[in-house]
Amino acid sequence: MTRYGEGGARPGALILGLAVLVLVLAANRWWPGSGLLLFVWLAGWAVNSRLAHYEGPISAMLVPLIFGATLLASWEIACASFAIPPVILPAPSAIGAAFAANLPLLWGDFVQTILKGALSGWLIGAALAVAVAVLIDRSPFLQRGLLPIGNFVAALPIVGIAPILVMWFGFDWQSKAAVVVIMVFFPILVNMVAGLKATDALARDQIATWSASYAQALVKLRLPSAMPFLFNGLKITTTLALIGAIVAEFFGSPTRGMGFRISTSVGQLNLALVWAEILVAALAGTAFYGIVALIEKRVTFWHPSQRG
Amino acid sequence: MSRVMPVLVVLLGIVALWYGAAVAMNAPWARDQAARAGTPLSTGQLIAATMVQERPVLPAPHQVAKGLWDGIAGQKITSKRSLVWHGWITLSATLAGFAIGALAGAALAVAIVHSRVMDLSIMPWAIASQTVPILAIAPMVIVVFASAGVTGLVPKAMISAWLSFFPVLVGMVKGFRTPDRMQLDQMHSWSASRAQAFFLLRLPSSLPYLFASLKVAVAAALVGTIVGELPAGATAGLGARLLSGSYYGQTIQIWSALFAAAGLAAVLVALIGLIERVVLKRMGLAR
Amino acid sequence: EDKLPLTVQLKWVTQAQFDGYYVAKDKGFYDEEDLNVTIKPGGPDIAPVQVLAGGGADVVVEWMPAALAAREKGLAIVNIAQPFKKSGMMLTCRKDTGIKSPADFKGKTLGVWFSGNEYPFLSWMNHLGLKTDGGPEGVTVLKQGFNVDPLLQKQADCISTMTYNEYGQVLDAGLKPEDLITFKYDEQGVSTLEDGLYVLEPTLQDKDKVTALVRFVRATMKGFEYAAAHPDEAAAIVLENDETGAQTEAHQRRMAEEVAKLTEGSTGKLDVADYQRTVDTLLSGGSDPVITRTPDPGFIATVITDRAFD
Amino acid sequence: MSVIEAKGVSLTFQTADGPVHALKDVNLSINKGDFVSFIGPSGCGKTTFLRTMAALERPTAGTLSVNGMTPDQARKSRAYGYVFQAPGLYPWRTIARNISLPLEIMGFSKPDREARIARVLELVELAGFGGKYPWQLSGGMQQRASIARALAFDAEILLMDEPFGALDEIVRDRLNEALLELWAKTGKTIGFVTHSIPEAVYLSTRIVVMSPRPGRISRVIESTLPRERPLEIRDTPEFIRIAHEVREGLREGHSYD
Amino acid sequence: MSVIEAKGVSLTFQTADGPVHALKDVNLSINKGDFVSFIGPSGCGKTTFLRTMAALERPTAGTLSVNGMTPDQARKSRAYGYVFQAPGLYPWRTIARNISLPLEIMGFSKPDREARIARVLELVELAGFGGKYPWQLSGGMQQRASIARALAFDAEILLMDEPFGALDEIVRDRLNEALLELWAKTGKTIGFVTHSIPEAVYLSTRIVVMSPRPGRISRVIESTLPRERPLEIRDTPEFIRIAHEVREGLREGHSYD
Ligand SMILES: Nc1ncnc2c1ncn2[C@@H]1O[C@H](COP(=O)(O)OP(=O)(O)OP(=O)(O)O)[C@@H](O)[C@H]1O
Ligand SMILES: Nc1ncnc2c1ncn2[C@@H]1O[C@H](COP(=O)(O)OP(=O)(O)OP(=O)(O)O)[C@@H](O)[C@H]1O
Ligand SMILES: Cc1ncc(C[n+]2csc(CCO)c2C)c(N)n1
Ligand SMILES: [Mg+2]
Ligand SMILES: [Mg+2]
Repeated sequence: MTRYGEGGARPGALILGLAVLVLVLAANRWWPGSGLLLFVWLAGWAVNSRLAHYEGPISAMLVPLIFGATLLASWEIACASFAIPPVILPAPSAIGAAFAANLPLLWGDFVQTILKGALSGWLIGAALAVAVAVLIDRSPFLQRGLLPIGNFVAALPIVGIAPILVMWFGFDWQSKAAVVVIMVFFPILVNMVAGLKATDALARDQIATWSASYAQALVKLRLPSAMPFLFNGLKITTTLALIGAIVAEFFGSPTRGMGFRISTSVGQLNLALVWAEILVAALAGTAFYGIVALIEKRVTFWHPSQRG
Repeated sequence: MSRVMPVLVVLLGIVALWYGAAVAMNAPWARDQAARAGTPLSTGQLIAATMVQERPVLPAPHQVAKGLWDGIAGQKITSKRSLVWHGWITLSATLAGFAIGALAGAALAVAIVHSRVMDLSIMPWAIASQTVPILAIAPMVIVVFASAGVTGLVPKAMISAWLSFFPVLVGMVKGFRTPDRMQLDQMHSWSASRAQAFFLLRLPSSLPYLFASLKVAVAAALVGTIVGELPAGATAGLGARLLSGSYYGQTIQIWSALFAAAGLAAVLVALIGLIERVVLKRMGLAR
Repeated sequence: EDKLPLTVQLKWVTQAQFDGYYVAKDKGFYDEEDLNVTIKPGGPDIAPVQVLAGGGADVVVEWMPAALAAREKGLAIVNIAQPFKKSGMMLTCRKDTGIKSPADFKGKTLGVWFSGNEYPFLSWMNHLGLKTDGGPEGVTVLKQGFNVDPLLQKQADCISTMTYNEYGQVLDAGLKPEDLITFKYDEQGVSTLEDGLYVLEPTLQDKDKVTALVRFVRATMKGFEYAAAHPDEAAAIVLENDETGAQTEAHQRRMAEEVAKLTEGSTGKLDVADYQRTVDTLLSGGSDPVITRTPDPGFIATVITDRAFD
Repeated sequence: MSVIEAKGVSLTFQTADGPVHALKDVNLSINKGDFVSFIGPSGCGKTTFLRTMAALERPTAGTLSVNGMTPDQARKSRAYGYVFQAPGLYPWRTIARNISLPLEIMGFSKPDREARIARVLELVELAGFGGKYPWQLSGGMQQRASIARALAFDAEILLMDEPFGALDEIVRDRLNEALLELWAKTGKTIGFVTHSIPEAVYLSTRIVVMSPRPGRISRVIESTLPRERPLEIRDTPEFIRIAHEVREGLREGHSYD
Repeated sequence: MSVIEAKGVSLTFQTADGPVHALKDVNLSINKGDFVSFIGPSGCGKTTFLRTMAALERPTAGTLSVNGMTPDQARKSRAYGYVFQAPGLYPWRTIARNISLPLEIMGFSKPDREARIARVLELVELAGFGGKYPWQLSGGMQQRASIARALAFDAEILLMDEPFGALDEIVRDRLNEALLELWAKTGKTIGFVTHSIPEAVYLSTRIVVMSPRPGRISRVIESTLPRERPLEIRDTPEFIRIAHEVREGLREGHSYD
């Protein structure tokens, strides 16, 4: 596939470099440490702008990594040069050390919270939302009756329902999954309903001339054309599911799980472990999102946004 | 009429189910109490007992309705016991956070569809940002803001913006990439600038995605505010109300606050739905 | 005019546990000392130590285990006064579970507060020789939420309660004292010090702040005395200051009465024996101790109470 | 025996700036096995009339019956094969699976489906393109795929809206022949919209000329050509006479505006 | 003086089931003021070649220059008016505002825009439909609206991909005349894809016949007709001779597969 209109301007590199140097030094004078920070950012960005011109998987991997490295470097520098107390914000190096030292613990928490709580809740919630969207779409009566009420029920804030669900479903992962179900339901429902409405008129007429049954039209036409919308909802909710499962553990849990560890460690001011758990959450969330995005790419390969 | 009827029927069904569930879930406690007191209950008495508990597992609909009524109409709206007062505090932070979040999400989406560097570097980190459990870092955010002298609405709004920017970002990136090949080619053959192609093609064709995202985002913003209200010292707002209700085991107060919050969210979502209909109609997209 | 400003961060939401502060403010005890005190309510998500480190408050109300942990993590936190003499923490069990003494805990499910409050419990179990990993030879531990539901719903055999708060809620819910059996940490010899006042070391170098703190501690102790003598009025004042509008009068009155029992016998000065017991309890906390060594003596500063009361 | 019977059919679209009379008092009766072409200036209501026959629009006045049923009942009994003016292929299905779609819906067995797909792909000269996605085909190829799809199942009534508009003369001739052959073999009833006068004359037993604003039938020309029609028939005087008559009818319609 | 110069242009699409050679070693030089028609079987690469000229595709081999610039530079200098094979109107804009779109982009003043819109709507016989939305128009009307859009601004090079495919003979004749008139008046260079042999002969100064798999130019026929062309020219022997030659070329292309 050909692309057009790309190719960056290349201004006088020397002048730019000098200007940057002056800027960096000036900033550092005025606020010690900030010069180094600024320098790290500019350098990272410069490398990335270069890299982004190369298409292909390697630059697609490198660019976010370099961006992340820039972020981490500035964090480390900020912690050191502004003397941020570790009970407020630990440095990345300390977080890394805590991560490496607690691998079995982190793994156990991961299994409890992400695999048992978040994943099962997300799957159930997504299935429910799709089913309800289809129901709503099928019956104008339900559409008028259920959608407003569905909006209402599904907008119940997590901090309110979590204690109730812990009361109903017990302390273990089942109550966390229930929280996740409620959290992911609404975004998927809204997107799915929009998706089911989004079939184009010609395709609808066509399938009508073949006198397809409702189920056939649904399976062959409306579900496929709703997929880009559905995946929109699925992607948004991957991260919501993690938040839900973690936060629900604040309201009662067995003595394991990421939310449990986070709240307990905050109390012990073991912030490095807190951030190590957050790191696990971020890695898991990114992977979760990435997997869903990958499936999306395969399922909706035909959509203009995927064809590029 | 034809709009109200279905809602009423479904509502009636839900209320009936709810009463059933309330009886079932509250019965063990009632039976226990009776057993301890040594006075066995008839079925009728049992059902009656499940309707009036002070700390029910599931409060009966009329108990919640009464709690809501007391909270909304039973107080001066400036009273600390008024749900309207708490609701307003939550709403103002929600709207501020939603505005910030939606704008930030849209702005990032614009940057991402136009710049490969942004696409590659921002997206994974935007995702990672959403997996940070806000309830865990919210106290730190509040502390950091407070030490910078910023308190009140702004820190809460930041947390709600944090939660609401993501749905907008994801939806808008999708929406901006929706125009098909031919439409982009047309723009291209006219040598439209990027800005022109954006405002004249990408933006209008992203609207269905935008509105779906905004609905999700406004609900997320409300959740964010409520979460932000907990560490803000649990003083005011529906979040504080929820928490203190939960802390003192006042089930009915929890449910009232919960319903007030959900009602608020539903109103906000409906409002966006209304704007959607008007906009799409004016654009000739709603047939 | 030029009153000395001071901000205090409480450990929990506005309730009669802190009636001393609210009474001192409401009754003008702080005014008399030319102080302008701002009281910030806390909550389950607030770690007062963090607020202190972040500069959000001059002085915080905190429990000693958390303060010791922070000290060991390198935060220069100092105890300047100790309004609570006794511990209010206990384990409340339903009688119908068959528990009569700590020996019966084996195989039972116990609700425990975490976030730094679990150490006295772990130390106790360590004394009893019970494991806390959920095996048949030990006890199953649940991280208890904010409320007493696990006991009411029979999800736990015992839960943690404070004499002044959750225990009352259990009674309010309809259980009778004769249905329950309680174990006070104090009586089990594993109690740790609760509500104390803490500041950062540099604060003690600031003469104005020291003056303010001296007056603050003096006025606060006066507040607690007054509250102990007039629990009804104290409860009313607390209710007045509660912005959530969630508290009930009866509950706060009972809390004021119970809190009076805990502040009784405290002059505000830290009792070294109590301190030593707290440290010993924490050091014997089992596998994952909150502190690993005896804290350095800088943890205790008597200057404030010395100047306040002598 | 009439298959389609339109009596006083009118259809008015309500638009923001006033009503559009797409069809006005249309009367037409189509017999079983007829090949009826519709010709007329752009916007005169040809597509609208075809859609009305297929129960995709409902007339605002008048009645329409198909095999004695309402169009909707006929649609439900799967009486129609419809080729739309735009190809409308599903982007997530390959060409072969696009053609397979109505067959799946109508419950054809898998081997039967495959045989039919192969046959119609051959017919529209797309053999070898079954595995491609629609966006990988040229405009004319997409149009042919859409024709193939409508031919794959044996509907009693075939409605085709400018099916050959995007094809070159030579393919078009071949497909014209193929269509006539199919028609002769199966005795289908065909409604066919075209802009080409020779095509209309070559294919039809009857040519309906329409005129716009409001859309109505201005002339119905019965073909006197034999059913058997080699391509050379287009040079006969009879053919030229009919073509002339159609052109006259068309011109009349145009002079109205 | 040559405006467009293609030297050994090839274009291969990579698809999941192997490469498709849409263009293979195409050499062509188009002079300023030429009217060049492209004709050939469906799928032979006409659209692809037009797209390549307009810098919408990049050749995989060979070079293409427009006015001595690369196609992309020419595009940036707004040298092209392009009518796509499908109308591609924006559903959220009325017809008038669809036509206005490129004018807005190119920064025409409001009164100027309005005058131009009125003029081109008149030209394609859609006066009175400016306020309608695309989906309220028939297929042919949409096609005409899309032509109007490309004519509204005065691009030096006009590329039209089967613009009149969906129109009846009479409108088509009128639009053919109008196009010739416009061409004579403005001296634009026009690239025009069609499937109608008479149309190609009637309009062009040069006719390029293409053949498929791989897409290439099989014949280039220079027209010997005068520039001034009344519709009746189509009955002259010269016209018929050229048409015959084109048909021969086409047939050749078809016999290849
Ligand atoms: N959905 C609609 N809403 C409003 N007006 C419509 C709609 N569909 C068609 N029309 C109008 O009805 C008239 C007839 O349209 P129709 O599509 O039947 O024309 P046609 O004869 O098929 O033309 P063409 O040969 O260009 O396809 C046109 O004037 C058109 O503008
Ligand atoms: N995006 C694409 N991906 C893969 N193959 C393509 C793509 N676009 C076109 N092709 C192939 O390139 C060849 C030429 O296509 P093109 O659209 O240029 O044909 P055309 O001459 O315009 O035909 P028509 O008259 O039917 O419009 C076809 O075989 C087509 O399948
Ligand atoms: C999440 C959480 N739950 C309970 C406590 C324990 N606690 C500390 S102060 C206080 C007030 C008692 O009325 C209580 C219960 C805690 N620190 N954090
Ligand atoms: Mg039509
Ligand atoms: Mg083409």
